[in-house]
Amino acid sequence: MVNPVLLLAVPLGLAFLTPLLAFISDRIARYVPVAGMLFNCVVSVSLIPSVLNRPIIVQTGGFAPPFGINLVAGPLGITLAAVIALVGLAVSVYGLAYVKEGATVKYHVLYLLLLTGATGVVLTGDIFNLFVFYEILCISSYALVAYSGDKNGVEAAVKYLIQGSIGSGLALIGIAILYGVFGTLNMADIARNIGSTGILNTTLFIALAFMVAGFGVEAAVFPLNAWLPDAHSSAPAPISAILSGIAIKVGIYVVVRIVFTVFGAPSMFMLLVVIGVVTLLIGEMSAFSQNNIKRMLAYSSVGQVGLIVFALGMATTGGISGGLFQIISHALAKSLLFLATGYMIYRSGSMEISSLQGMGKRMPLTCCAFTIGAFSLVGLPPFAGFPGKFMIVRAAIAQQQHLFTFLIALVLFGTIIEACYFFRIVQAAYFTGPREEPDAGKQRREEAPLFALAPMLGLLVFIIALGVYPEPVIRLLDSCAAELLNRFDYIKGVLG
Amino acid sequence: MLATVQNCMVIALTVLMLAGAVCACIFKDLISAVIATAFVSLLAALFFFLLHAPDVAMAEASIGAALTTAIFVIAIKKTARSEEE
Amino acid sequence: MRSLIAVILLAVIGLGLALCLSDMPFGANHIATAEKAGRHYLEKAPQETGSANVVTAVVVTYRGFDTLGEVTVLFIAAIGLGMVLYRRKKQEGKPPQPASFVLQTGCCFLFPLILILGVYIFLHGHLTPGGGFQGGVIVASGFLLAYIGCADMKIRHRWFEATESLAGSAFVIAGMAGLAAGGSFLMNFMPKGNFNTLFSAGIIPIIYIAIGLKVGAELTGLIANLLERAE
Amino acid sequence: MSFLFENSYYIAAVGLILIGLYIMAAKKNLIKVIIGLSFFETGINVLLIAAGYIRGGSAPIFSHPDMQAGKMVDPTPQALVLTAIVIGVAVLALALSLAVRLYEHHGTLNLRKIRELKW
Repeated sequence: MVNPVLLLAVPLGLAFLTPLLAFISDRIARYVPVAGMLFNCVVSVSLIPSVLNRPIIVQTGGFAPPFGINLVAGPLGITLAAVIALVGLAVSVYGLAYVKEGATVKYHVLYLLLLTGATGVVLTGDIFNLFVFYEILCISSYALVAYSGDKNGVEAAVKYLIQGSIGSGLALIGIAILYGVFGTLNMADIARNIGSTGILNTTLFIALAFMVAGFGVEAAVFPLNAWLPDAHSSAPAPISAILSGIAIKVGIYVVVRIVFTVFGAPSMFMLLVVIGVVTLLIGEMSAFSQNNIKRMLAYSSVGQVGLIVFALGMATTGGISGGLFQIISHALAKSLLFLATGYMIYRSGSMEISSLQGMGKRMPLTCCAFTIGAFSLVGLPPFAGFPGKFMIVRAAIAQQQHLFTFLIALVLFGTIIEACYFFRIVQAAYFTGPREEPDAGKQRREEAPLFALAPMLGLLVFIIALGVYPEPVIRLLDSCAAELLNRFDYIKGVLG
Repeated sequence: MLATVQNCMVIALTVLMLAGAVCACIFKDLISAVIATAFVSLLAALFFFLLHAPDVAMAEASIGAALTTAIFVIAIKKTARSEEE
Repeated sequence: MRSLIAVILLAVIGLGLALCLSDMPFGANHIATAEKAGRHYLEKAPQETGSANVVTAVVVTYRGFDTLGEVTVLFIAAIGLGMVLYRRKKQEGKPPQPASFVLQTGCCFLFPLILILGVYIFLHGHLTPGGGFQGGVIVASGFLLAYIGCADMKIRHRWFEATESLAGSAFVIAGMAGLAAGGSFLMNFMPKGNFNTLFSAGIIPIIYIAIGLKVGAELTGLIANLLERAE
Repeated sequence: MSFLFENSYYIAAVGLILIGLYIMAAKKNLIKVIIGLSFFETGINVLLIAAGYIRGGSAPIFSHPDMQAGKMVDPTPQALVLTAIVIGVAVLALALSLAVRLYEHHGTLNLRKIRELKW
């Protein structure tokens, strides 16, 4: 069996070596993220069967958990690591074709480090180590948003950096309070000290509030998401795909891990549900009113975050595994959408939705990928979005409370809005003729290059496979939900 | 007696530190504001030393008071010196 | 309006902090029992790691994984800064006015001394206060001085990038060696040597040398990138 | 008075955090905002170290053979703060490089003016 620490050590080592490789040839350096993510993909998928039996606790430095930093490779961590590696692999292949100008080697190094940070966050079992990996993720994304160096990119990066740093500072205050109270940083040890009463005293409640507010910035839940539309729409296409597909999910993971495992605070669940629905409605309505396609996709991510937080806040097995399924399907579909949009914008030269008219003829394959991604996001069968939404609706109805019936009605209303704006684009791409400029050079088929089409096709295959045959993944996610709901198993697993 | 003197000194340092921070807030000239920032960092390093954290005091003195100030000054040289611009 | 909201938010944050701090009185012995991590480090670090400086022991071995992450953050900052300030064609700015003779001589005289101080600090990280980061920053400040003061000083980016890359890889490889030696990642697998002497504490000095070189090279490159950006 | 004696480190830390956040919220100039960020981070660091202090403790370094582990301050917050300081300087450097780039595009660092230029 492979040691899960390699999921972090190998990409880090590769990233450190890349500048040396670039002395030999820039071409080799470009393939480093592909190699790193391929390795992570293979290792994390191969670890899934063994972590389903019992989580693997990895020590670092040779010290037992409360004293040394440990990694917890449980079902949830490894599943998310596999999703990160999979989407990261697809997007890194896309990046080979898309990223042509500028400091390409630096781009690839930062890209690999961003994904390593994300993997570290989902695997670590120490709260300060989580903070450090979270910072790796955040700082590399601040820099990558400004990659193109144009006006909007730099301004969005500044906005993102300021709000993100306030968030991580608040989270650090929360960690400091926790350390001051308990004298330990291990998440399982803190959870054991907090105990199971479910009632937090003032100090702990304030610490929880600081940490949720701090990490919530990356999760982009409602009052904290002012940075998101700018950052996601001004970044280069592969980075938008990763930010929407991976970075937000990592933020949600952190919030959920802290609320469920570390604090075990049932009083927060209802808050999560309400925040989720509000975020969903605000995101979908803002998306509906956008004319810029990337901004529209960014706001749609806000809406999907709301849906996921709503599902996770239900705190039942069905709700959590539905929310996790939605995390996976949204990661696949939204990154597919951003990748497809990248070349559509590149060819049409504009981000306006109206400029996409006739794209269905100019770039049939890319448009087809976009359409399927959109269908999956809306939740049409037989694509991956359908089982996720279906599970969430079923879990909400199973609560048998009028409140949840009302909320799920709001969620479905949000989905209808989502369907409206996605169909507007699909209609523009396929069913309106090209604009009144019969310029022969502009009308010929200009498909995206092979290196960009291949990852889109790969993501497409996964979306359809998950939609047609979701059972194995649902079974995996059920044990992830069990890991989140039974914090005593987690504590016992780590501390023995 | 000695303890009281030390306590008074710490209070005086606290007042100085917060005053430095307020100065950095109200100075219109950015270079002055950055110097005030360096002063606050230096006092923070002194605090770390008084709290028996020499490693951190060293890091704060070399990073906060020296290097950060240099980076700030270089960046201000490349941009505008006055806050109003 | 905007500042009113800000003040209300600040009041809430301040109140929350004050409430929390009243729960942890200043100077109380919060690590009195043996199962607390801090107490464990103080009691066991000399035997388990061989380092006289407990903070170094915590930074490099007990929480070595954090340190790897921290080095990565600095690496990201250096690379990200280079990327943000990248421009396709190198523009030749007008050559800077040379400093006065006194300043030049002083800088060139101080430069090697500062370098030696930096190297001393990261070599003795396990014995005295200081370590890789502090030493690395001092080395970088030496280069900053030389760069500003000595007009003929040119920073060769390739050398610094190579140092940075090699030192970072050395850190990861030292970690992997612990894994290969049958233990866990970043394990202190080397003999501990005589307590409180230079050649002791196993891999701690090696890792601190790597960190010192890496931090020095990164910060120097970072400053050079900022300075060389033509106005 | 004894309240001040007891808590002056905490007061300094909380004061720095609040002043830093105030600067970040109220100031328009980007460099000022970054200065606020650095205060915020310094305040958090002082808070952490103050929380790790134990009355009557010495620095956690065994420089003499007769030093006792029982009379030392907590080393963990010091290790955390070392990490936090380095992360802080990384964020600061990146923020300042973005500021330089922003100035090249807009000719100003006034965030409100930049927002107006855009719309």
